[in-house]
This record gives sequence, C-alpha cells and structure tokens, in this order.
Amino acid sequence: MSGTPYAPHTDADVEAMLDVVGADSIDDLFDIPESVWFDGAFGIDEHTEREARREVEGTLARNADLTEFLGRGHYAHYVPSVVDDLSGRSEFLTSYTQYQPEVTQGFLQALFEYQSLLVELTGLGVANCSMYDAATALGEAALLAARVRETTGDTVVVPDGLRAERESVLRNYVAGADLDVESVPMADGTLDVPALRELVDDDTVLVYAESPTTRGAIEASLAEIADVAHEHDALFCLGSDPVALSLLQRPADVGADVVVGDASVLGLGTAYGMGLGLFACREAYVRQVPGRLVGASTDAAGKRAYTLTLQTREQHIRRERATSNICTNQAWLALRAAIHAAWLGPDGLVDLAERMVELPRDLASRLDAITGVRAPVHDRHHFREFVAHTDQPAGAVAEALEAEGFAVHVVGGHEVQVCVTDANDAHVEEFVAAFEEAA
Amino acid sequence: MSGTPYAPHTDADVEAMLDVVGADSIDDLFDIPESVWFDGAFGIDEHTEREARREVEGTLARNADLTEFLGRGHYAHYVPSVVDDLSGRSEFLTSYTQYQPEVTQGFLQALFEYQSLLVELTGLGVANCSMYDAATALGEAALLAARVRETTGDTVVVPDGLRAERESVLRNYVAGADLDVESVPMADGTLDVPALRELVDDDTVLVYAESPTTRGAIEASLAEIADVAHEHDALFCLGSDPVALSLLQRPADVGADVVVGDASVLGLGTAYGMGLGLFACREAYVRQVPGRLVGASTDAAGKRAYTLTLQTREQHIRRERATSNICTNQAWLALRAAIHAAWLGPDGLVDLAERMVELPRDLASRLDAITGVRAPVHDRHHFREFVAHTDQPAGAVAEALEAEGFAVHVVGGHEVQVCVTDANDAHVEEFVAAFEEAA
Amino acid sequence: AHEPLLSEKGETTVAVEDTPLPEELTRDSVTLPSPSEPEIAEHYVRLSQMNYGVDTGPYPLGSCTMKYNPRFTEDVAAHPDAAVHPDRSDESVQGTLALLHALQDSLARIGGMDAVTLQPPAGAAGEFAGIAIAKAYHEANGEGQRHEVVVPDSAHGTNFATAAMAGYDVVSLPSGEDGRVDLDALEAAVGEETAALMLTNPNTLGLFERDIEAVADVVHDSGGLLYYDGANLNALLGRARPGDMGFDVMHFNVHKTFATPHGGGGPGAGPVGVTADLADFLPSPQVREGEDGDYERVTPANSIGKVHGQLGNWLVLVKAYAYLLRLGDAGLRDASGKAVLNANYLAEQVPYDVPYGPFHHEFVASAGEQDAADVAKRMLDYAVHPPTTKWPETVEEALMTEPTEAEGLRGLDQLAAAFERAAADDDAALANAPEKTAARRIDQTSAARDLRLSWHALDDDSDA
Amino acid sequence: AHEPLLSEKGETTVAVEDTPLPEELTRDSVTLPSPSEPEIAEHYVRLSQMNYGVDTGPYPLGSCTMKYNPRFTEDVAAHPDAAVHPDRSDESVQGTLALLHALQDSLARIGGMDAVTLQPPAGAAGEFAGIAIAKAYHEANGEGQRHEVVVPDSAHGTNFATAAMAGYDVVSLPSGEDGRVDLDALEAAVGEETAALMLTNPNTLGLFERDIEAVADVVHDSGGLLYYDGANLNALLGRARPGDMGFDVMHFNVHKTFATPHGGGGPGAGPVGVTADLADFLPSPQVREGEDGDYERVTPANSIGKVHGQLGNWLVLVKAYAYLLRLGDAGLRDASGKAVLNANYLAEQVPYDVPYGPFHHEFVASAGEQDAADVAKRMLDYAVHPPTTKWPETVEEALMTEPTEAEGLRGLDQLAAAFERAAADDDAALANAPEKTAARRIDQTSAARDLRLSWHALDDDSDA
Repeated sequence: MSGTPYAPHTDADVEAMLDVVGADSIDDLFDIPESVWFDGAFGIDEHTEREARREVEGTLARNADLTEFLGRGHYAHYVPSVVDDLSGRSEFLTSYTQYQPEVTQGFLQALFEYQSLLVELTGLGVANCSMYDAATALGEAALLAARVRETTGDTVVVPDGLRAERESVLRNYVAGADLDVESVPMADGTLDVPALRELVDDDTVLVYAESPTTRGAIEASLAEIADVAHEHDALFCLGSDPVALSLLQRPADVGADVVVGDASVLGLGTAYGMGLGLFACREAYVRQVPGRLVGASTDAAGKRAYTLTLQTREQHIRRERATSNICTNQAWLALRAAIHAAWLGPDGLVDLAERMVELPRDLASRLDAITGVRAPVHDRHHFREFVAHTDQPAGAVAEALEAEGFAVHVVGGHEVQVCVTDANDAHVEEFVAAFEEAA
Repeated sequence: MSGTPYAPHTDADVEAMLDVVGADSIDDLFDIPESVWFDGAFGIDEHTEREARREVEGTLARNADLTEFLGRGHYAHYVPSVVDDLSGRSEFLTSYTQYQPEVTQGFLQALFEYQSLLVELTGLGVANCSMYDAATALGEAALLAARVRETTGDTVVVPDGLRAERESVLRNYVAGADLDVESVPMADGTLDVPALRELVDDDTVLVYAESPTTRGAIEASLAEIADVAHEHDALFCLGSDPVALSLLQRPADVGADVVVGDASVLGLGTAYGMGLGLFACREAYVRQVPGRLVGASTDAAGKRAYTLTLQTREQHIRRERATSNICTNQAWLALRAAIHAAWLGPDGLVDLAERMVELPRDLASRLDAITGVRAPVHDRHHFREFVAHTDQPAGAVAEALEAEGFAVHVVGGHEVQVCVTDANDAHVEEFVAAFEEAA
Repeated sequence: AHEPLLSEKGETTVAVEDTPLPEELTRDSVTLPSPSEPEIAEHYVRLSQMNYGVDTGPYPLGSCTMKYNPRFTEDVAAHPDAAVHPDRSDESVQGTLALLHALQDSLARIGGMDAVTLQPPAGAAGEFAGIAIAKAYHEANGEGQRHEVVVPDSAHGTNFATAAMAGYDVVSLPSGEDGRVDLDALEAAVGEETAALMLTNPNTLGLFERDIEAVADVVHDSGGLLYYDGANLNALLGRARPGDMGFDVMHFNVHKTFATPHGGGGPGAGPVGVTADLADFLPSPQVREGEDGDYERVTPANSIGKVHGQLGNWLVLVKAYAYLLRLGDAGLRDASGKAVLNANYLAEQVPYDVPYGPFHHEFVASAGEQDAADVAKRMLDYAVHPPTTKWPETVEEALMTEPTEAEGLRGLDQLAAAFERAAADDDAALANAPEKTAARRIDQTSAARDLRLSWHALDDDSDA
Repeated sequence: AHEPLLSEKGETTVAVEDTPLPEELTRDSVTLPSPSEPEIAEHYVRLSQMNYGVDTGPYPLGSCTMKYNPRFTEDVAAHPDAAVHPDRSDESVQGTLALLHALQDSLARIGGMDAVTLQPPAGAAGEFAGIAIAKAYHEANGEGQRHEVVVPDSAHGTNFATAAMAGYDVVSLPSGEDGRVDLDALEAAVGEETAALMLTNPNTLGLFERDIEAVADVVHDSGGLLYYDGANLNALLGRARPGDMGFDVMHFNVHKTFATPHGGGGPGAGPVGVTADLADFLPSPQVREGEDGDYERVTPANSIGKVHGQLGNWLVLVKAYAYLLRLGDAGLRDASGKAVLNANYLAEQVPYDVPYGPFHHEFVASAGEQDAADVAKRMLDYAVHPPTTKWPETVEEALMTEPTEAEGLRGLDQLAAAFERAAADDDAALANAPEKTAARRIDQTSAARDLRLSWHALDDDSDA
C-alpha cells in the first residue's frame, strides 16, 4: 500500500484523469507557494486494517478491568442490541445533516420522534435535536435566558454541588455575554432554598437546579425554586435525564422553563464522558432556541414530511446573530436514545427508573451495616447513587476498592460516592464484600 | 414478562382477535387430543435480554484463552470489518431463499457473484450456491459421480490421510447408493500415485485428492491422478479452498471434474467447524448438480435479472428423484465469502496465498532449529501448515504448549501439526519460545 | 434499481509469478474484480436494498416460519469466545461444550425426546441423519430388509428426497378426505418392508393429525419407526410434544422454530431427537457431562458416524440457545399461541376459500380460478411478501400462509388488504405483476434454457 | 414510501403509582409508544431506507467532506475496553490516555502545531475554544481591549457566530476580485482592536490563499492572531500545514478530514491546535506523558477551563485515531491528492461556469440563470446527492461541489451526468423537482409558520 485504501482509483484512472484536467501530476494541481510547501513527514506509519485494529485495541486494553460504581452525571444502563444494529445502518450513520429533506426523511422522522420523547418527558413544548452534553446545554440555557429576558441581568445561579466541569463550561459559555456565575449552598444534599431566596435578585437571569443532584439526591423543592426564580423574572432551568424524568415530577408541572441534562443515559452509556445534551424549553422561547429543530410539514404531494425548521436561528443563515454557533451536534446519539426509549416503552422506562430508586436504597443499607460506614449521608431519597461516610479516609477506601477491581468516587475526606444501576447490579455482592474489607 | 417479547400483541389485541375468530381463548384454537396435550414444563427459565447475554457469554467464557496453531481443514484468516457490517444488514440476514426473485435481486446477484468467483478460481463452468461444508460437499461429489457415470461402479477412492470425520460423512452419504470407500496410501505427505494406479479400476466412480492435503502438503501430481481416474471412466474430484486456489494450479488445468472444499476460509474462520461447502464441476454435469444455482435472465422490462434456476433438480419439485435433499444451505456464508474476496481482490488473494506458503516455511525452519524437533516432516511444499517430528512424545509436547496458551494438533506418537496464518502470525515468537521449552 | 456486477465495475488480471513455489505448482493468473472498500460498501448496501427481509414487512411463507430474528443473538454469536477451532481439547472448550450440552438437553425436553444430536446443519440434513439412525437401528435388529419409507403425498419434498438419498424406496401415502392421514391407507401401506413413516404434525395444511396415536400404533405394530418433521413445530411449543405422540425420531429447524435467521438460504441447523432406544445410534460425537462436572465429547455405542465434518452450524446453535433462554417456557408457549391466533385471524380476512381446518399456525387458501403464482406476484405490488404457492397439491392453486407470531394486527391487516386487492384483480393484472418491484417478472424459461451461471457466461443483450 | 410515527402505531399511558418514592416526588403518568422489538426493527429499517448516506451514492457536499467511513473504526470504537467512566483514576485508564496522547501528538504534526486539545466536541466547539484561547491570551498580555474578530465574507457562518458567542464584534472582510483575501482590505480592517482573523485555507471557493504569509504578517503586525478553520484541511494533508503558514490556532474536523461518520448531524470532534505561545491556555485537562512513561491528565497553567463536560466525543476520537493509523503519512497525502484530482476532473465535466480557480478539493460552479436550490432538487431525481447550494454568496447561484477522494471515475461520471441533465432541464422541471424521491418538495414556509415540533403538536390534514 502506498496510498489511501479508501479511494477507488487505479493508476490508469489517475493517468486518464490527469489527461482530462491537463496536468502532469497530482502535485501540479496544488496552488501552494513553494515557501509553505510541506516536505516533511508526519511520522505516522501506515497499517493494514488488521494491524490498525490490533494497535488500537492493544492500546485500549491497557485500561484496567474495573467494575465501575461511578456516576455523578455519567451513567451506564444496559443498552439493547437493537440500538447498535439499527443505528449502525450506514444510511443513518454516514449521512449528513438533513439539508436535503426529500432524501433524509428517515433521519428527520427519527429526530422528530426523539424531540417528541423529550416533550412528553419534560412537558415542555420544544425540545431540540441535541446539544453536545449536559454542560454545554446548561451554557446554552443561560444564554437563552439572557436573550429572552426583558431586562438585562448579569448572574446565573447554580447549586454549590454542581460538578466543577459543568460550572467551568458554563462560565466559558456565558463570558461572551458578560454574565457571572454564582453558587447557592446545598443543605443535606439538595438546594438550600432559603439561601437561594437570599441570593436571587433582579439581576439573576437563570436559576439552575438538578434533580437528581450530582450527589444522587432527589430535589423535593423544585416548585419552590421555580417560584424564587420567577419572582425575579429569571428563568428556572432544571437539570435531569430521561430515565429520571420518567418517574420524577414533570418539569412543566414544577415550573421549569428549560430542562437540560444528558440523554446519553439512553443508548450510549458513560463512553468516557461523551454526552448527548438534552435541551427542552417552553414553546414561547422557540425562536430563541439554540441548535436544530425538526418540524412536520407536507410535501408537494400533500403527504406528511419532516424538515429542519426555523433555520433562520442558525449560524449558516444568521451568522453572528445566530442563537448559537452549534451546527454539528449529537444527532446520531439522539437516534440511539430514541431507539432505546422505544425498546423500553413507557412501562420499561418507569420500571427502570423505579429500580434506580430501589437499587441505591438497598445498597446504601448494605453499606450502612458495615462498621465504620454510614450511608446514605444525606437524609434524602436517592436516584442511582448516594454518598457514604467512611471512618477511614475516603482516598484509602477507594484505593483499596480499586485494588479489588472496583471504582468509586472520592467526594470528601471521608466520603465516597457509589452508583448502582442495571449495568453493575450483578456485582453488588462482591462489591459489598470488598467494601467491608476496604472500610 | 410472561410471554414472548417478539410478538407485538397487546392484551387488547388478543381479545379483539379472539372475538374475530370466535374463540374464547388461544388454547381453544388448538385441535390437539386431550391424550397428547402437554401439561408439563420444559424447565427453561425466561431471561431478560441482558440476563440471556450474560448467561450465554458467561458460559462461552469458560473456553480457555488459547492462541490456536490449528488447521487440518479449518482455518482462520483475518476477516475485515466490512464483512460483518454488510452481511449483517437485516435485508440479507433475515431473508428467505429467493423463491420470489423480483424482491430478492440483491441476494441473488450476490450469490451469482459468489458462483462466478468459484468459476474463476476453479476454471470449471458451474459452481453452486453452497453445500454445508467440505465433508458433505465430498459426499455429494461422490453421488454426482455415481449419477453421471455411464456404467455402474461401487467404489470411491480417497487418500489415506483424509480427516476421519470427512470419511465418515462420505460413507454415510454414499451408503444409500451402495458405494464403498477405499483409501489409497500416502507417500511422504501426498498421494502415492503408483498405489493409486493399483487401486483404481473400472468399478471406481470417483477419485478424490486434496491439495493442500490435510497435513498441509501441496500435491504435485494432480494431473497424473486425474489421468488415472479418467482412464477408468471415474471422475476426479479435487479438495481445496479459495485461498489455496488463488495460487495453486487451476483445477480445470489439471483435469479436475469436481472441486469441493471449505470456502469458509473466506468470511468466517474456524467457528468450531461450521463450514461453507464449496462445490464446482464441469458444465457437462450441470443438470446433475446438487444444491442451488443462480442464473442470469431478463425481466419483463428486458433488464438483466437473476433467479434460482434448474430448480427441477431440487427436492421441492422433483422429490425422490432430486439430485440431493439439500434445501437450506449456507447462503449467508457464501455472501460473506464473496464480500471478503471482493475486499481482497485478485492481488490480495494471491498475496495472501503466497504468505500461506512463506509463513509455514519460515515457522518450520524455526522449529527445525530446536533440538529434538524436525520440521517439516515431509519433503514437500506446504500451505498454511506442516507436521513436525518431536523426539518427545507429541501428546506431552501439545500438553506443555497448551499450558503456555497454545494449541497444536497431535497427529502421531511423535508428530504435531502446526498451522500459521495471518490470524496468528503475530504470536509466532512466543510460540517458538514455548515450543523450545515444550520440546 | 439496478446494480452492475462487481465484474462490470472493473476486473483486474493478476499474473501469478515470482511466487515462493515452483512454477509448475501454480496457476497462470487470476482475473477478478478489484473494488475499493467504498465501492464494496456501496455495492452491498445497494444490493441489500434490493432484498426483502423479515424487517422489511410481513413474510407469511407457509412452512417457512419467517419470524423476527432477535438482534442480541447476533451479538452473542459474535462473542470472541465463540470463535474456537474444532480440534481443541475438550478441556479447553468447556464453554462451548457446556452450551451444546444445555441445548441438547433443552431440545430434548421441548420435543419430548430422550437424546438429541446438534450435528445436522439443516433440516434436510436432520432428516438424513434421522433416517440413517432408523436404518442403523433396523439393521442392528436384524431387520435390514425394511427398504421402504412411507411419506404422505402432502409432505415436504425433502422427505421424499431424504428417503431416496438414504437408499430407501419411497411409498407415497394419499391423504384422506379431511386432509389428514387416512388410517386405512396407512394400514395398507405399511408392513414388513416399512422402515419408517415420515410425518409433519400439524401437517402442511396446518391440521393436527388427530389420530396420531393410532397412526403411531399402526406404524409400530408393523415394526416401523415414526419420524417427525419439525418444520411445523412452531405450532405446538408447550402444548404438545412429538415424543408424547409416539414419534421415535424428529428433527428441529432452529431457523424456523427458534428464530435463528434464515440468511437468504442458510445456515440453519437441524438437530435430531430420538427416543432412548435409538440413542446409541446418534452421530458422533455427543456432548456428555462427566462425573467431575466437566463436559466431554463421546461416541455413542452404535453411532452412525458423522453427517457433518464437525458439530454442525455452531454459531447458529448459539443463537438458538440464546433465544431459548430469552423466552423460557412461558415465552415459547406464548409464541406458539400467538402464531396460531394470527393464522386464524388472518384466515378470517382472506377473500379466498380455506378448504381444510381447523388449522393451527398456517392455513392453505385456494386461489380458485386464479393462478396462485400470479396472485403471489401481484401481492408483491401491494408491498408484502406473498405466501408459499401451489403446494400442497391437494389444494387447488394453494396459497399456504403462515404469518407467525411476530406479526401484529397492523401487519395482519396489511396482509389481508394485499390478499383482497389481488383477489379483485383481473387475470391481465395478475399476469403483468409485479409492476412496482425493482425487477419485473423474471423469465424462468430462458434462465434454464440458456444457462448463464457466472459472469463469465454473460454476453447478453439485456439492458444491464 | 411512508412510515407512520411510532406514536401512530400505538401509544400506552402508564400511570406512575405505587413507586418507591412519596407521591409528591413523582409525576402522574407517561404516555409513549410501546412497540415490540419486531416493530422497532421494522420501523428503523424502513426509516433508514428513506435516508441517503455515504454508501448510497455520490455525496459531493461542498465544505462537508463526505468521504467514505471505514467500517473497522466502528468495531474498534465498540471494543469493551473503550467503554469507561470519565471519573476513573488516571492509573486505571492508561489505554484511553495513551490513545488520546498519541492522537494529540499526531494532529499536532499534521497541523504543524505545538499542542493540541481533543476536547471540543465539534468544529464549532473547536472554533469557540480557539477563540476563547485567543481571548485569554490577549487578556494575559494586557490586551483585553481587542474586541474585534475579522472574518472574510465568504467564510462559514459558524465563524461569525463563534466570534459573537465569545463576545467579539464581528468585522466582515470583503473578498478580493480573485476570490481571495484582499491585502489592502485586510490592512484596513485590522488594528489594535483586532483579536484575530479567522480564515479557511483553501477558502470556501477552493482557492489557496497564495498571500497567506503576507496575510499572517499583517495580522501579526497588528497584534492579532491568525485562526485556521480546519473545514478544508482535506485539501492539504501532507502538502501544507497551517502552522507553517503562520496560523496560531486551528481546529480540525475529524468527521470531515479523518473520516469519522457524520451521523446525520454529529457527533463529530473539533480538536484545536495551537502554537507554543498559546499552549498554556488550552482547556483542561491535557494528556501528558509523565516521566515514568505513564499518562496523566494535567491542567495547563493558564487554562481557559472547559468547553465540554469531559474530554469531548471520545468514541469519535478513537475512530479518527484508527483512521490515521490505517492511512499513515502516505495514505493521508494520497487522500488529499485524489480529493483535489477528483474536484478538478469533475469540474471539467460540469456544464456550469466555475468562475474561480485554481481550486483544490472543491469548486464552486454558478448555476447562472437557474436557481441553484432547484438544480439541487433536480439532481436528487438523477439519483445523486447534490452539492451545497447558494453559498458562498460571492458566486451567483453557487453550486459548491466537493467529491472527496472516495469517489471513483464511475461516481464522478454519474455526478457529471446529473449536472448535465439538470442543466438541460427547464425551469418548470426544476421547480417541480424532485419527482422520484420518497418525499416530494417539502413546504418550508408552512413548517416554520405552523410549528409542529413533536407528535403532540400533530393534528394535521396531511395524508399520513
């Protein structure tokens, strides 16, 4: 091999084509000044397909074989085989954004169905085709809030327990709009509502709360939080995910204006933090929504058809006045999430969500029975995960667990966080035994 | 779950349907006498998809993690990813035999291309859509020979080195036609031609030889063997495979009347002995061929179209006068083989075949350098594999190798057989080191 | 839609020279297509789009049981631990042997049999193995003179072909008025020369052989064996077992009953179950659980030897086993129930006469004055796959229809509509069908008369 | 072809009650489709058949680089060892970190940059990160007053949007007569308020900015930075590097240049490369090889923080890395060469005027009197995907065409034929197009005016 295996040209083809274009060589077609012509090498060796596979898989195999009890915003659920099989069909996987809707009805319909799923789960009128992940969706929510607010404001309020990574992304997103981010304290795992009331004022454009929180607690005061925000003409943005939303209070019912989160809990899993940014909001804001929207319409034959719509919000039309610079998003993951949700159905979704309450409850009580361990730390209902107090330093506990093949979070000097779902529940027995040793 | 997850019926659907058919329950639809009604249980527990996967994969994981240097008719080559991806498309994978060619042109064309590949490699005019494996293809070849022979005969001659399994299948296949199987001795790894000449007479209907042989030797006397057969009005059947045929003498050129073998060397691999029976023969015998044939034709619009043809040979038309009882064959594996061959192209096929001469040559010389080992045992050219003599008992050597993670064949008291292809050549260094220890 | 042959997209001739072998051992050249990977992907994606599969729509092929093929079984079969060589030691393939043993055992229980071989790679191969076992049994009992196999006239063609292939004379048994075995005809047909009666139950008309116990008695009294063709087992799962009906030998079609994909013509798998009397004759090897709990391959005492080079279509067996685990007892029974319900529901909607009943998982309608094959072609225009046609011959212009349990009300109604529309079409419309498919009606006569079986043989005037 | 919505195939309302939570924490009910797996398979297989992909045929979307996506990279990304949680310890994800480190390194060499972050999950996110880095750099240098970003009028819309999102005022730079940057206009546009010039090279007309070094000097002399939009990098691989041209920051679009599939709109990945001066400002974390040979995540000294919750689209990065290993230096260079050859060859066959040249991997033809969008719709009838249309606006009725290296002579000729036929069609034929597609021309106005963004909003009169 001395070229790309992914071009069909024979040597004779190349010669014939050069004849047609009137060039002596391919290099002749390049209009690059001598001074910037690159004569060096990258030093990347070519590999056969088998060699490339062996090389990459050999590299990946250096990852330790751990059973993860990790969560904090990135969750694994069992993904059924249909998801890989159907989303992997090359008509889906290799297609471009649906700028020619007449030949991309399939993907458009799937995205329309994905939007519909989120509309049902959030109770809000609009869901887009995706943002990159929960963090960037939150950033976009803050920018949306700043755009739709009648008067200017300069603050976004977030919970103190928010993942640092999300806060950092948020700060970068809102910097251009000259917004600042302030944190409101937590009280026993959920938002300290009196403190929130103190903090929020007329300069607040957005109040963000999560349920379940990063520490796995279910937030009981959502409606109250929304009221605080609304009293000051701020938007209320809720962070959650499609599995939790199948069971917990419907965002629209508690006054959420925007819902963000990571929908990759369906169809993907943790994937080293690769996400699927969920973004839904009230219909009133539809012309300020970032990202892509699929709408239903009709074709020239009067048949229902789908198309990207309100593209005038987008960068390729509106340029610097676009609602966001996003173009390529996570569409294929939205397809996967939609397939997974269809496979579960409403029964399956609710069942799964119920187990996500039961599993951590049961595991916490198992850990709590261990001498030197208290779990859960917070007197809250939990979803998928909880924080446990260990008399031993948490770092030492986590290290001992890792030596036994288990990964947990260290979230304080004497606090570890533990996540249990249908993806790791088969290992609970061994985990508890290892914990007993480690603690 | 209390039923199959693979039926779409809701409970309401079932009720409505029972109404339509006028039955009170599904059981009422069964016209089974009370005396044979089954009230017991199979005792098979139902599993969720995740549980079923864990259960089966957990069972499979009990297979030891060995690097196989095994061959003797079952070979692994690197199968490119396109094979899985394209053959796995459900329009191919889940379709039935092409009895409605108007909606199965895709599979028919793929099978036509598979036939064409084998016609090119064998030089014979006809190749069918597949038999089950090499063994059953040989059985069918013998029955074909008996059918096409002008005078009756009663003997099929096979090499003494033939795998016992293949001979057993052959005996079962020819028993109904009252044929017997006789073996001709081998001389230093290939057929003993003078002995063959002794053995073959006018009662011989078929002479079968292999190249490469079960011991990996390339047969140099194919034309002579064919002559012996033809002198007695017997057919000559050659056993080989598509990779070997890309390099070795073309069967038509050495007088082969039938070619059989296992084409699963392309697109599949060893798969615990699952095969893809290759079957090609001279065009003169086309109306006596077993199995399915795809032919080109035209449709009502004058366009080229493909269809199963000469179905009057087959069981569903001709019943007890059919050329074989085969109906379901290995069509999907033929598709996979065709994709793999297309991916390799003629260059890739010949290159691969050349490496299958070089790799065993090199490995044999490495083993030969070990004290107490002589390799190859036969003074022949080899393909993929060879036999090595070990001063230590072969069983002990194989056992020691298995303890080190390698599998080889024991083929004699002091003989092991070793196969090396592009699927295991990356492990040759460790293998030689282990062999040095073991021998 | 038309896709050129790979050869038409460009062939390359490679001279075979300067190889590591002496020239006399090698061929001169190879001429084959040499597409790049993008061209390969495009080629096969396009071909797939010109092919009807289970996911494309209803597939009511009678006697074929084209049910949904669960995707997870593909993933399981693709597991790296399933890719092993057949010559490994027993100790190093305990996983494979454990799975095979569990599948042998499950199938035995489903069929009501005492022992099962998984070796036959297809239903027809299962028949061949089963008849060979029967033959060996008779010979071992000094009854080698039994040279006849009796097969009902409505049976699958394979039954006849198998019996002939095994060296038997075939005796065709005429069906009774009611479409079932006529006991008097059976009495007349069997005797000292009878090796076996091959039977499907429910039979190809979907009818349960109500007199099955009497049939078994007649055959057994004559000294013959009763063979069960498993093609229609999807009708009975969990409600009746061949072993309980008196069958001595049976085969299973896992690509029908247990949802392994048919792959456009295979690979399937045709395990064979037998009663204890016949167990010693099973092919070699059987998988047995040893006293230490390990699994081992053993050769039955009077084994007929082998019907496949190794243990059959291993990966297909893995899929079948995964399916069994997924469904369990309740799922299997439910599958059967819904398959029968679907057939009965659909038959109610079909505008053609269904002369025989009560049927189970399939029914045979008669197209009457219409040509059944033409009706089928016309149904293609109505975007469904048609039923099996013109068989069994005991029904005039037969439309043998088996919706399976995988079809829901929507699909059944879609099928019914296609039947309705075809029934209302005139002969010209039928003769011209299909009109809306990628290929129009294909000329079978010219295909068979002017054989073109490879691209080497093409030099045609078709508008390719 | 029409496929009902899943909701139209049957919805179920599940009451949320008797849960393990107090009632006040739970919703009342959920109403969603509850299809069985066979219905799901059928639904999505049918939808896929109503979608054009790279394997379906030519896909010459200018600026999108829709090249073949090798299948083996999917298998690699599906490897179980790739499925890890982002909060694992560094020691337990050495494989992941090693791969990321190697990819950082390879991209740096390909771009001629000193350091690379893999975090941005798309090209636009890469732009945002790159501009944020530039901003942080200026602020660190006490030049926070620079509030303008200059963007050529022919640039991608994202460039404008990104600059605005980062809080910059956007200055649009008019193109010169020859379609390239006008140095005089540039001199006039830049100054003390200029933070950066964003440029694509070759630009959206496929033209190499011959004066790139002078451009860099002008920008650098003004104290600004030069940003390279990697959308067109497929034109230059191995023949020129942004770093060597004077660019300070750049992003890569792996779903364009490095063959990761576009997925109908993502996920992509938009790694960003910078020169040494800017390396300290890269997002957190970077992957570094420690002294013990182990890999670790570290935060650059003046890091801008994060632009994605974790390390971006990890699985996409795995695919890009596998692609790089497969091709190596020679393959990458060849890919570029053939992409450029293809564009030049195709342009020769196209019946429309191509006003600017010499172009590289893409060319922009002008449909002249015809409506470019209509021409595109008509090309759908000729069974190919059309080019990007009506952009850049510097070409009247632009047809921006990029065949990529993955198209062979057959595909190019097929495209040329489609162009020819559309060019010969009259306005009525164009306005009526497409006629042969699953959906006919779709009413955009009504879609936007009467918003129906979920099945809840449907109550339409369309013939669904």
